[in-house]
Amino acid sequence: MPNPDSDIFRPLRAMMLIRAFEKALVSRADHGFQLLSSGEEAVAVGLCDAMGPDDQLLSSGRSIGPALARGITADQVMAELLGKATGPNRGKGGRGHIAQPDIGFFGAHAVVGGNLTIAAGVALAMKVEQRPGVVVCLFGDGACGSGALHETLNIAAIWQLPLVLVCNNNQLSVSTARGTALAPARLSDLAIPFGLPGATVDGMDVVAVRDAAREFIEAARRGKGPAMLECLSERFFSHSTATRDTRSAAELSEIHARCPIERLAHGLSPAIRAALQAEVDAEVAAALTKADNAPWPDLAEALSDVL
Amino acid sequence: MPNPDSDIFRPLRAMMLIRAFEKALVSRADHGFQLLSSGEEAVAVGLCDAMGPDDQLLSSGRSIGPALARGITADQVMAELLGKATGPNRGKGGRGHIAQPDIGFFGAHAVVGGNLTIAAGVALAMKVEQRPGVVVCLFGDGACGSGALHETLNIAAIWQLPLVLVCNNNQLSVSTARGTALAPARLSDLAIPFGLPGATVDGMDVVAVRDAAREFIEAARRGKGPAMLECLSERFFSHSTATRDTRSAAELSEIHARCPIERLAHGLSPAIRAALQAEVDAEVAAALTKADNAPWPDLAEALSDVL
Amino acid sequence: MSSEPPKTSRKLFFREAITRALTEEMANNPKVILLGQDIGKFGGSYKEFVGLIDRFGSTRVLDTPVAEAAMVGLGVGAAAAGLHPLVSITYMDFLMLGLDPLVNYAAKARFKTGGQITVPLVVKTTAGAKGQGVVHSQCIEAWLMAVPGLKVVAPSTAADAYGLMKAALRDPGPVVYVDHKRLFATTGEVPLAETIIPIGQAAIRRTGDDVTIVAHSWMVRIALEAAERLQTEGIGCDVIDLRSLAPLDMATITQSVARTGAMVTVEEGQLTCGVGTEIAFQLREHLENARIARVGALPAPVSSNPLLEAACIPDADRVIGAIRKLLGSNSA
Amino acid sequence: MSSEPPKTSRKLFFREAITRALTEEMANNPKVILLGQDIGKFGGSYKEFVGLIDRFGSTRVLDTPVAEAAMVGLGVGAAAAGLHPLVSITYMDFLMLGLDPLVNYAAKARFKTGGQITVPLVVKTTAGAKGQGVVHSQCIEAWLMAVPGLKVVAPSTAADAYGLMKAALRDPGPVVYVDHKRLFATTGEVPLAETIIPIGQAAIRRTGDDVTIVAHSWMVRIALEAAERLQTEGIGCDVIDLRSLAPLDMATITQSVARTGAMVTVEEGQLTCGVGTEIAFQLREHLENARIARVGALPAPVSSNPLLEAACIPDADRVIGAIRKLLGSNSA
Ligand SMILES: Cc1ncc(C[n+]2csc(CCOP(=O)(O)OP(=O)(O)O)c2C)c(N)n1
Ligand SMILES: Cc1ncc(C[n+]2csc(CCOP(=O)(O)OP(=O)(O)O)c2C)c(N)n1
Ligand SMILES: [Mg+2]
Ligand SMILES: [Mg+2]
Repeated sequence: MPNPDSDIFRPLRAMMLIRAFEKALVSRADHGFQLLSSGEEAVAVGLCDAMGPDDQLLSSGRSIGPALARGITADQVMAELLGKATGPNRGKGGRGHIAQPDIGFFGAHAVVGGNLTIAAGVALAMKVEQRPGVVVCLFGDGACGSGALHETLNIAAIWQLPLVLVCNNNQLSVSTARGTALAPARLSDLAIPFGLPGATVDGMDVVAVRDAAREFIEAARRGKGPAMLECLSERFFSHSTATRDTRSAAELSEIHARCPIERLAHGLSPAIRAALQAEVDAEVAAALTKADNAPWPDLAEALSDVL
Repeated sequence: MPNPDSDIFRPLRAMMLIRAFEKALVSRADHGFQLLSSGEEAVAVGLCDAMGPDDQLLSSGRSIGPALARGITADQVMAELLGKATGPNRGKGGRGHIAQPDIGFFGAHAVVGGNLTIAAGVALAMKVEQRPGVVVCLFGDGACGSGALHETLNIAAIWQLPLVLVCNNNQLSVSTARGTALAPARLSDLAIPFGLPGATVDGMDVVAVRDAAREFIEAARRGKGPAMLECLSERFFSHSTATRDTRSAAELSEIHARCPIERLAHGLSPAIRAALQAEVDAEVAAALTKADNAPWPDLAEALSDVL
Repeated sequence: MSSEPPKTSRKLFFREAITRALTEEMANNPKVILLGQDIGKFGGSYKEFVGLIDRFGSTRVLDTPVAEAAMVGLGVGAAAAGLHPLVSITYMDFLMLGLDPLVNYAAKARFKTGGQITVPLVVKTTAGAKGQGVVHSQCIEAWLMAVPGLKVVAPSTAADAYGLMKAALRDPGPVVYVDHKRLFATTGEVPLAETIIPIGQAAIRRTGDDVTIVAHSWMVRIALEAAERLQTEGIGCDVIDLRSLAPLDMATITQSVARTGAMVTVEEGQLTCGVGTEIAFQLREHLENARIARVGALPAPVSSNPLLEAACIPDADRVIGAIRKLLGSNSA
Repeated sequence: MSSEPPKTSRKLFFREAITRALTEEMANNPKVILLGQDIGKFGGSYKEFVGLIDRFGSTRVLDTPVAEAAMVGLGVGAAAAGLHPLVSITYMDFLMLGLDPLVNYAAKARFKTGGQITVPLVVKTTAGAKGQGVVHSQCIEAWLMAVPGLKVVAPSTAADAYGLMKAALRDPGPVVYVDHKRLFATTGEVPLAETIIPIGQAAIRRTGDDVTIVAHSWMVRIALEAAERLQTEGIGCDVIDLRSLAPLDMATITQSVARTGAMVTVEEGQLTCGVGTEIAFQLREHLENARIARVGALPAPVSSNPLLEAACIPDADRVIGAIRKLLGSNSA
């Protein structure tokens, strides 16, 4: 029996939870489409493993993995995604907008690149008030075409903000291959002209992600300023559960073969795998039941918290 | 007597015309403030010397130098800046918006960075229709903080647009020193991640500007795609004739000592200098008189050419 | 031997009507090019671009990065340089990122250059709510109506999608063409013959003598539903489909309200400084005593939560309620 | 021995009134920081930031690059994280570049997070024409009024600049505070005592019985000039200074027009879907028979050409003409 505190156990369980969560969620197509993180679990989990309690994570709309990895409970994420009042956003944010700043998940935002300048602002607040935290902003390769990245890199560099920009490069923006949309050979090279450190790691390797993220986050915490990390990952499913996939079955099977969970679990005994699986499945099933039984938001919420 | 077609004569006269033009213009403070190019003549003149008749130049609002260098007559530039109907924009564009696409000056635009994506679009039109021209976009160091530059570099690179981006880095944006606003050590380094060639030259040296520009423009013409050129220049006067300068007299006198006209004219006989001076002064004086005598636009122009 | 009259129209999905217009215009005019996210092989988020890249190639159908500012700027620049581009901004919410080139350059280029430059550009975008939440549901048509130099159209039927898209692609521009997410999967008869709907003409979708309902885009369908239900209680509605928001066809509206004496405007966007508010003002300059009410979204963001979304945006019940109140308040 | 009553106010330039408000609020609240172009040593394009960097240091007064999208985004993020930033966007035309963080994030953050995040942000910007041409003259207040979640204020006097800026810096936000380029060099009495002008309250600047003029910002001065000239021909005007555009103080307007029976709205921006149009609609819900006219810019860009600029934007002559026509048409 592995030590529950061992290096591999915690991230493995976290990744399995995300996978199980999404599997359960998509069984509920009546709740609208979803943006799934399956295949990309190692990015979210590795990154969050490198973050401390004072840090804040901001993510793109593809936020199930990041939200769970950062520690929002499966109960709460499920409630939010099913539009229930017990979600952290009281069911008003839903897909693409889940947030729980008090535990360090400042929030998802469904504008591609839209969270970059916001994250810089959160980092600015930390710097001005000399708070101990570091801000991590997780975004897709798609966001690397957006001018907001440039403005953020520049300002983060001149002001030495405690900001780590993390590109989850799953090599697709809806149907558009990263190679046809983005000129840079490595997306982390975008940091170079600004004098910032950049690195590109295998985003299917949770340990590689964690170690690289930890280095940048701890440097930022020590006042060494911002950095950009690129994690090369794979999106297992289509852009959203309502979108057609453009990849061939052959391509997809190659991609699935790179599973970050299988990779980390390699060598683990089948019994332990099964026990873990049972655990996360039960956690997810309970979350689904709770969410199903939870109340919808009051209709008055349509007009509350506006001004 | 130098050959009027010699390498030095034409650019020298072009630079002297800009200087003389602005000197005459600022005597007419009743026509509102102006954005002067004095000190930066070598950038505009060197660049335009490298451009051909099929090419298009787009510039920032600081456009007197570029407009004259590209060949809009002093008469016309003066008329436009004094708001007269005989200007190429019929006196409606004025400072910051002068344009004459039919001679290859697609136009100035007073939004910092605002002409970058427009220039990419003009280049796209040239590419789609396989026209022979190259598009040159001239912008200030200030525009390098704007996300439009990043989006333009990326798209120009992936589509291999015939576009040469030229930063006139006069090291100031209003009062803000380039070093405090922009992290990159060299602004032309911004092209590097996109796999594009970049170069930085002495913008007070008209020959250096011309040679570097020519290389990039001719490469773009041969289908080799975009590039970014940075010209290090000096702004002799304050941001606009209505803006206070923040530089000390000592700083300013050092800056004026770097005059691109004096540099090119070095060794020329005083008589020739004087003759040239008389020529450009006369040209400018005539332009001023013509503009003074030209009609104002009809008030109906306030509503014409809208839809 | 009985014979059917020859068909003059064909049923198309709204999205197919757009594809047809694009196909015809691209075939006719080599200057028409398309720029957008996932409009190539993928065919567009709403499939309205399906097949175009196969027919016209990747020089004329360009998949762009996610960079709305540059997308609009590219279209503006290419138009200013003589092409007739269409830029697809999938969600109107993200047109905000491209307002600088659209408003500060395109809408002003002709004026500021004294007529030297025109910008024959179409920006195609998609407004309205369909379960996608706070930043994928907004309707900012009213902002654009207020920009001198811009035209704005918003069809509600397949035939108009076809005809207005064609008009937009022949207009000296710039034109913003607005779809609604819920329309793409609707169907309608589209003339077999090439038919252009001139920009600036509203259409009367239904006639009745008691009240005029004015709407555009998806809300025309809501208006028609309301009108149908009101008919059963003896209230007759003129339903006017604006089709064009800038310029507005005030003549058609005024004629209708001159007869009915009452107008309810329906829009999915905000009431404040909205489409209906503008129409109301202009109408009253001609018909001082018209009774008027406006229906629009609640003054709040639109949640993706199905209950809250429904609570926020107008439905037939709210339109009917507004009409009953308006007519009742008069008779009372 | 005669003694002057103690002074309770002091004459300040409009720009000085802003500086005073910023100084006081920054001294009181360490969470207030300023971001803007050339607001440090240079003191701002209109000198309204002079001296602040010396007093509060470069940690709290931040010169930014020319990057409006990031500037607004930084302010929004810092506000969401607990500061109370003010972001200066020198020209409102360039606020377009920052509408995504302002409208898509700031205005919706509280709603979409179920109240977890608020955005106590002030965006300070400058509207209107002063010889700077097509992209330095626009007034897009009406766009912002239509965004649920935003407040919008626009002072016309030094005292209000002071009092509204202070209110904005204490508001849970987000607030857009709009100056006008022509106002900075005007002067006015500002109370010596700390005085906050609550957001949402209009002010009556002049009273008269024949017509109500409603204006904001620089146009209040135009309205007052028109009112003064009309007085000489026996026409009395109420002049209402809106001060706050969102929320609107309809009570003050309605009370005035209930008495005068007529209203002319004056704005420097576009009429279409404009401030005046909205006020007219809301007013008529209470006062059906009010006579109303609206005055605004021509539907065209604003040239820097002095003749064309003057022809485009409202002046006292046009306001007087509109009032004469409105009152005449009634008596006719
Ligand atoms: C500004 C903006 N433009 C377009 C969209 C529509 N959109 C939603 S997700 C997406 C793809 C983004 O790709 P990427 O950033 O790589 O993230 P991924 O979906 O791969 O996680 C697009 C284009 C958007 N949400 N925001
Ligand atoms: C988007 C935008 N923001 C702000 C301004 C105001 N502004 C006009 S010129 C200028 C300075 C630009 O500096 P730079 O690009 O270096 O050009 P330079 O003035 O040095 O020629 C600024 C900030 C503007 N015109 N556009
Ligand atoms: Mg991606
Ligand atoms: Mg400069």
